[in-house]
Amino acid sequence: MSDSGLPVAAANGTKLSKISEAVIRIAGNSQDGIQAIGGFLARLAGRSEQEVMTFMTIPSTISGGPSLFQVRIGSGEVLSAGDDADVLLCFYEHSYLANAGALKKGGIVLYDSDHMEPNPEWETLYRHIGVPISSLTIEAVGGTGKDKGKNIYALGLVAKMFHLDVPKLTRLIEERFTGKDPTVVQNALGCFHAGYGHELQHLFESFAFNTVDKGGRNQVVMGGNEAIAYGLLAAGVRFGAGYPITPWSDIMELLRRELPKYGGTFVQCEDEIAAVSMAIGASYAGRVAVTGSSGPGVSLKTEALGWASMAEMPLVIIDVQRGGPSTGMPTNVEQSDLNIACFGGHGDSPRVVLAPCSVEDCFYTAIEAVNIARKYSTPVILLTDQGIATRIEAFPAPDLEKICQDIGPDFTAVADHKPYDLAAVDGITRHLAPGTRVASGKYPVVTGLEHDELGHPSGSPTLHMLMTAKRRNKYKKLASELPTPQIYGAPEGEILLVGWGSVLGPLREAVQQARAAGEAISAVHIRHLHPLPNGLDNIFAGFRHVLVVELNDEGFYGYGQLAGILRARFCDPKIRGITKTDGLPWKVREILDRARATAGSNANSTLPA
Amino acid sequence: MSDSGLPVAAANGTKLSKISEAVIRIAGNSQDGIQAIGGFLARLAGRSEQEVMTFMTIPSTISGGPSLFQVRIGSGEVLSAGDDADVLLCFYEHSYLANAGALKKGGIVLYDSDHMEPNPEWETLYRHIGVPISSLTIEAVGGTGKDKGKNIYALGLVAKMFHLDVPKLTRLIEERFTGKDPTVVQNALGCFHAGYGHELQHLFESFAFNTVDKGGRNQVVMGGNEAIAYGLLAAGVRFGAGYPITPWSDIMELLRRELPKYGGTFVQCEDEIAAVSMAIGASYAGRVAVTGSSGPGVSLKTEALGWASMAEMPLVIIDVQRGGPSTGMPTNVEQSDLNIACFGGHGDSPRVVLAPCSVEDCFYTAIEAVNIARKYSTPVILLTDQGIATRIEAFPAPDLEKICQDIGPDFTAVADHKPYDLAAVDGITRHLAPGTRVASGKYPVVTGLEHDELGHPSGSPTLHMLMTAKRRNKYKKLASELPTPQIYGAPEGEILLVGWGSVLGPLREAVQQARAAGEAISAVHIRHLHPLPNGLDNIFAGFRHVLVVELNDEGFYGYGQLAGILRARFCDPKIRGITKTDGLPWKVREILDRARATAGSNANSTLPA
Amino acid sequence: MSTLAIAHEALLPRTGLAAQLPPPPDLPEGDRKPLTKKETAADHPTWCPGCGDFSVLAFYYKLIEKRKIHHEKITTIAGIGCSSRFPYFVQAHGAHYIHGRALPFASGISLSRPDLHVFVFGGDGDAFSIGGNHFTHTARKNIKLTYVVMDNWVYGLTKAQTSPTTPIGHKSKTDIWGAADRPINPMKQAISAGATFVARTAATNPNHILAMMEAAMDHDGFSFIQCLSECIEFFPGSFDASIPRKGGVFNLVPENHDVTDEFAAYKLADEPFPGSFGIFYKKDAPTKNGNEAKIISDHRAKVAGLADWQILQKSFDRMK
Amino acid sequence: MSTLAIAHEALLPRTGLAAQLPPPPDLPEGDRKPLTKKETAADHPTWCPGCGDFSVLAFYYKLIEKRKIHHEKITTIAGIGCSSRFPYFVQAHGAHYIHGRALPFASGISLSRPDLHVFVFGGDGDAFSIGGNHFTHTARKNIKLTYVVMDNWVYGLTKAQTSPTTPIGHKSKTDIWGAADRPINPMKQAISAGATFVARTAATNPNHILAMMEAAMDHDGFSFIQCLSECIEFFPGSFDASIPRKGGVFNLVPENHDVTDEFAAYKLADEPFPGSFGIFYKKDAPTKNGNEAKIISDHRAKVAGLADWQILQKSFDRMK
Ligand SMILES: Cc1ncc(C[n+]2csc(CCOP(=O)(O)OP(=O)(O)O)c2C)c(N)n1
Ligand SMILES: Cc1ncc(C[n+]2csc(CCOP(=O)(O)OP(=O)(O)O)c2C)c(N)n1
Ligand code: SF4
Ligand code: SF4
Ligand SMILES: [Mg+2]
Ligand SMILES: [Mg+2]
Repeated sequence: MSDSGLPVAAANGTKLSKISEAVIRIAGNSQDGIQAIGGFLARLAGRSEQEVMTFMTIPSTISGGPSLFQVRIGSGEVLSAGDDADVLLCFYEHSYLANAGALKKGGIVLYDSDHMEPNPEWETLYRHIGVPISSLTIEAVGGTGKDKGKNIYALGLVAKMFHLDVPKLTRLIEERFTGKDPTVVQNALGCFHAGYGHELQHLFESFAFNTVDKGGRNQVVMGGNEAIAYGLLAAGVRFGAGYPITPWSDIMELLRRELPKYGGTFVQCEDEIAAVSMAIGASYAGRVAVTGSSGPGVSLKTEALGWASMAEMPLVIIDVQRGGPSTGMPTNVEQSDLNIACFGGHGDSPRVVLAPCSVEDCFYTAIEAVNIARKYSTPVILLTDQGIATRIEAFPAPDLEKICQDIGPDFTAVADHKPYDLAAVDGITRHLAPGTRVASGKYPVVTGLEHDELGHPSGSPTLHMLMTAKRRNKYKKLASELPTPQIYGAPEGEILLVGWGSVLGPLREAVQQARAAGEAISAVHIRHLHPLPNGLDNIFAGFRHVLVVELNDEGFYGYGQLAGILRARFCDPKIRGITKTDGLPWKVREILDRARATAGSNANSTLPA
Repeated sequence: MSDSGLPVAAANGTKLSKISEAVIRIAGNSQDGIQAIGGFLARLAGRSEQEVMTFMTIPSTISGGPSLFQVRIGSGEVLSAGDDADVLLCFYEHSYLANAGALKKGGIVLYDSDHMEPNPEWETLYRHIGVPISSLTIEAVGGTGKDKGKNIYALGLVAKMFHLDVPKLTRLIEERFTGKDPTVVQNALGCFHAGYGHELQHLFESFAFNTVDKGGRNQVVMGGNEAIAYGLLAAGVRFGAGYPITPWSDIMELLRRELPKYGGTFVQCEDEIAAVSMAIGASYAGRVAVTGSSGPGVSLKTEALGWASMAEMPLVIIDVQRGGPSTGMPTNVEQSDLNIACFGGHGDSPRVVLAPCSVEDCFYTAIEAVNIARKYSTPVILLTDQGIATRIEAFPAPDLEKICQDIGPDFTAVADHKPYDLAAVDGITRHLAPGTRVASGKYPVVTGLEHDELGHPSGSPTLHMLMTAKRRNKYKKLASELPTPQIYGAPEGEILLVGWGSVLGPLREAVQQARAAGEAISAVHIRHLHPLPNGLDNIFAGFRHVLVVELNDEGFYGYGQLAGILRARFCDPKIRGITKTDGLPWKVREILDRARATAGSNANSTLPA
Repeated sequence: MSTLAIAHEALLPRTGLAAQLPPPPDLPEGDRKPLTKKETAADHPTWCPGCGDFSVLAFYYKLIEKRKIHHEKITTIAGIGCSSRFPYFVQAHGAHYIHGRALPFASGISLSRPDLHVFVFGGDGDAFSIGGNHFTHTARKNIKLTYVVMDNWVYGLTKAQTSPTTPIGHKSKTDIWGAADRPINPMKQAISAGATFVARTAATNPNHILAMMEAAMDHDGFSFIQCLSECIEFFPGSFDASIPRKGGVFNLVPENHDVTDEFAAYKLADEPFPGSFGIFYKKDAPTKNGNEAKIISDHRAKVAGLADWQILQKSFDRMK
Repeated sequence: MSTLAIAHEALLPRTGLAAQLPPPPDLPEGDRKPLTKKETAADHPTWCPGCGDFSVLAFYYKLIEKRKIHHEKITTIAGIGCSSRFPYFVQAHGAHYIHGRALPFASGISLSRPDLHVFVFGGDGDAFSIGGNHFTHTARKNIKLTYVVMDNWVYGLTKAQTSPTTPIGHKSKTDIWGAADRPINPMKQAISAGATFVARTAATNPNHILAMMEAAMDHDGFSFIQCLSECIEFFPGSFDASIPRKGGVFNLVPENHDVTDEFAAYKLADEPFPGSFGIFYKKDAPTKNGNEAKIISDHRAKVAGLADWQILQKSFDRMK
């Protein structure tokens, strides 16, 4: 909680501190509606021109278990969900024990005194505020004996503690339950007001966010999976096919629900192979289609992906990465699919790989993926991860009228057509959608066999060489058109941190913290992973250490997957890896500690004999 | 044809030259039994203590088409099938036109004058000898009007030209047709003797191989796919499962046929996923099993492979590489599956990759693969290629009594067992075969979820880190036990050629030629590709250029797949790639030309901006 | 976190790509004539002389001619196998996909392009071994397309391995002592999976092939034809018992057979070889295409009059 | 080309690894007692309270006890899904494999280890969606193992998507307006694919489950049990019509039903829900296990008395 002003006396006499941000961690069981509390806080931030970022864990078994939701709200920029919490709201003993460690020294434990007592040893470490949340909730809703609604009651407590905007919050509660039985809204509001009205014992301090005025910034609040799905809709995608798997399923469920409004269809297939094949078929039929999966499902799609690479068929494949290998850690974050994304499948089968860095970026990257697929006639893999997928952020509402595009096929008849024209001026293959008439009467075939310019099979050694080069060179053209990534911090210094995907926020926060402490640390974040944009070598040249921060394993030789790609390309031993595989997002502190340690160690120490 | 003595007068008055080796190229259609001629010549070489290497092409459509078979026989070491032929035996005009270019200047064209006439412009370039092979064959077999047997007739002609050992050849012919209708043998022998007896017009020169005495070296002659299959049998593999695909099918067909003799089974499954799963199930049941495929089928196996990596289940997966991507060039050679072999599948799923370098090595590498799989509880990918698969070589017969091993499971009851024991002294997971009694009553589960030491699921971040490290570190142990590859040529010099798989022979021949010409070129060949053996950096240190010669594409950044791995590991820009994708094996000349050109160019030229 | 600095805007070539296509040529419109074999034939087939597949191809040309289908409205899709080389031999939009997955690929076309005829050709391995599950699910979902399986009881392209329809006892490269596994019954598979048009024909009976293809094409839903097509190279004589000129019998489905009776169809499917030829089962049932069209029209009604971006705007407004 | 310089010999740890195993402990032999639930139960099931799967597990324990199966002789195999968590809850050798592929994995065990009982458990998605083709081929090959599909008409583990058995109209996360695709009929699928033991039971009828599991286990070949098992979380009430205490009917297969009559079985499979419970089809037919054993014994007879290396030597001698 960054204080940003002098304490002011609050109405009830306790100290009122103005703050610029706060990290609130909510811990309970998966049935407790913990995510709803976090959701309301995030939405409220969105409506208050604040920034917000959340982090949650999901129990991996269906019968539930301990669950937590952390939300960080800030008047300024919010780059991560926060290393440590200012406030821990906990419902049970186990929630308290497991999460107190994540609380700042002097932080506040707001607990349900019906279910737990503070640990006496921790009384000096944290400020404890007990409220019999369960029983007061039961009382508030009229004594049905059920504590359903205790999350909303707790939200009231939090609202009071942080002087949150009550009219906005009640609006949010009302909106959330519209369409349901009116008693539901009533009960919810009842719980909220009861919580808000509760006199917090020991509340020696309360907080109020600095007011923000971003000129009436109009924000939307959503999670990464939603942002991808809506980005695809904005991009004009009207067909998708998939098979359920966590955490990809959200995207397919949303598309399945929304596409019909746009005249589109999403098909749940019998398996991932059918799904990617159906999407490719639909792409061939004229309009870029989408498929996606996580973990095991991605492996299953590689054969078909190779066909799309060979036949040069546009396609968007979403990979919401989770902990691997195999079934692995389905509800944890990991970035260990970069290799399969770039190189998965037999043979040399080039494709594009993009990784969004934030929820907002999920929206725009989905559009970019569609457009690259179209422009370069190629499969594009959008590599997101469980961290972004389940993270909520607020971002400026896009200008949809300007952004939404129509990518329907053009059926204008042509005189003649060779999809795999070796002499194509831009070197790029173009397909005709079936339905298009060819005056010459010579129709193309799309194929996974090596082929001539019309798509007919050929065993000619020369043709295989020429076509392999054709398939590869278009990506060089793409690379030359990509922007060089921006540098966070100075363009020269001691350590350059390199990251991709969900690592961006913590990476930037690490740079801010380090630079504030006088350390010459900068960062660069790569969104276009395959092909890489040009200009990275110039950036790397400005630093003594280039440390690639990834959520994957260090492998046989001591570096992660992106580090391997960068080392191979630039052959610079100062490029080294910082990796971890605990299934959790990077903390800012972890990044800095590891970076300092690695830079301090012999620059060649990861090179084995 | 390396002459190795002075011309001697032959019996019939023509010049007789003693030779140390010869390259004979046979061209016709796929129905002509061309491979049989080559096969007899190879077998004869095997029985004559000679070395031999063959090269063949296969039409990619079933209805056949032009086909060629090249055989190089030598009294000394034979490292490749030969860049150019000494003799071209051709049956048709198209065979002649397509293959004359592969003949040395002054080489001999032995042709079927029933079907073609020499090109007058080439009369000065090559020595032409026409024989009405088809009609003389029909005559020889008694005028049935069919020219079946003309290959054997032609073999007779070749036998005469090279003063081959007639008794040995007739024995081979007899052996080949035993079990068939006796008239078959009679006809074959009739054709052979007719050919042998034919007075070769213009036969101004005939040849005889220098005699070899390798102390009665006992050789076997076979192709690479056979050698792998027999290696697996020798290693004790008794269960396999697969699905047909070219060129892998040979291996499964041989195992299917042979395994029952050893009490084993090979199952043809409904697809590659079922095949790898069944093999894994059988491995789990106690004895390392095998599966395999080529191209598309390998992509399909990656999900299950990831399970084997996670569950740490021993398994041997054969990948007979062919031209990719997708269906690609099914009957051509390529080495473009190295990336999928090392990194295929989602998540960090470590495994071992081995690539044999010769037919003989196929036999031994298959055994090594089984033993590594057992010792390290890991999937092992044996990465061979279409070049080795369809190549025939002679090699010293192995001492089977010594080599054959029994790898049946040990069912001795144990007190207690934790397969994923984090404290295992050697750090390696060990499974109990089902059927083994555990006195504690606590039985293990094998699983693809992240797990505790007994194999039960766990979402613990620490455990995921520890288990990931456990899964990875055993390969470091393996790496430390691998021999450092030997250097061909001097340990220091200008250029070090690096190769893998079927490239070894041409690479060594290139070194021999270059060194004979005074160039400081050496070579190293890597059989253990993942993990790499230690010590390569020391070898590389001795050279100004390290050029990795591979049959795959140069990719976005200008180097092949092994080059990428080596560059990533050693971060040395002098490691560069020499690649090609024409679907044909390397010629010695190509390697040297490309190596000189690459070394001559700016050492950093492949590094993009 | 603000990520707008990433300049997404610059990355969007929002104008579309249509402008890059060549200008529409001057084509004669109006009455277009039926396509002749010359116009529909493309590459010369690479099949072995005598292969049954030739006849299937010939009658596909015939169908196109007879039914006056235009070049550009035909999509010929296949997996991998000898039979699956089909698309190269037809002068029309076509795709040669991967082994066993032609049906989902074709379904992607069918479900997004109601204006096209979607024909899928393949072999018994492609259809019932690696592709078996797609067969079941395409059938149960009743996706509108025609699937002709050229069943030759063997793997042709990979040279003589046992296929899922190889009869017990037949010697193949993977069962040199004779196949032992019970083969699949493709007709039973189709019927039990819920296929709504199930027919059986043979490459040796051209008129019958044509009749079956026509009926299949006219069926609104998934139509499946098992077409016996001899592999002269690796299983010669396989279907002699069904060829009258070789002493066999080509029995038509009995006239009194009720094609809407699933059990009667299942019984027909149980007959020993050579069995009956014709339509075993045919039923009108909702198609996936129709179901999805209905879902779409229900949803479109709710957003009538709105541009796509306005529909999306409504969703975004709910996320404020 | 000589490649012996590569020193293969050095790379072969030919002694085997048995020596590295711990020494055999002192175990009491002789009469082993039936295993109690306490001895067969492992991890506490992670299923939702009220999930139908608990009852299937309980009667698997019972089966093990009743039939006196020893710990080490049981292999419990599963794919992925709620139901597929089964192996963790059983104190015996077990494997939790990948989604949809439990059958081929289990077949690998069955075909190489005739001494083991191979039980496979899974859900409707695992069995009939992604795993549908393996189901067909394991059935037609008649591989000896018992497969219990805990059909809950929904995807449980991934939280409420449509499954291949979801009835039309049911609202799921992927069909919020109600499922439209016709579901698969698992019984018809099994029968038409050639399964030799096909039975139907329900988690709500414990004695019946046990009876079916016993009969399945005793069947020499592929035995399949469809077991209705309610997903209390995502499809509560799905099977009420089959539960007498909820006003439903649990009809047993009619006494006069001939279990060897494929058509009668197919007709039973066609009954509307809740249909009948019991054994629909059961037939003695050659198993893949038996066929392969025969092939092996034929071949072994030809090499009788030879050590493995001598058999191999004969092959090598032919390649000289
Ligand atoms: C994934 C994959 N596995 C295997 C193959 C090899 N393959 C090509 S065609 C074929 C089977 C051909 O049999 P069928 O489908 O009956 O067609 P036919 O050649 O008999 O017409 C196989 C196994 C492949 N191309 N891809
Ligand atoms: C290849 C792959 N695709 C998808 C998944 C995700 N997944 C896990 S279980 C499951 C389906 C579960 O349904 P069912 O088999 O009916 O079992 P239930 O949970 O209902 O018992 C899916 C789709 C996966 N693990 N692997
Ligand atoms: S191999 Fe058989 S199926 Fe293939 S083309 Fe030849 S005859 Fe036809
Ligand atoms: S989600 Fe359904 S199937 Fe899964 S454990 Fe809960 S009740 Fe059982
Ligand atoms: Mg076939
Ligand atoms: Mg289910």
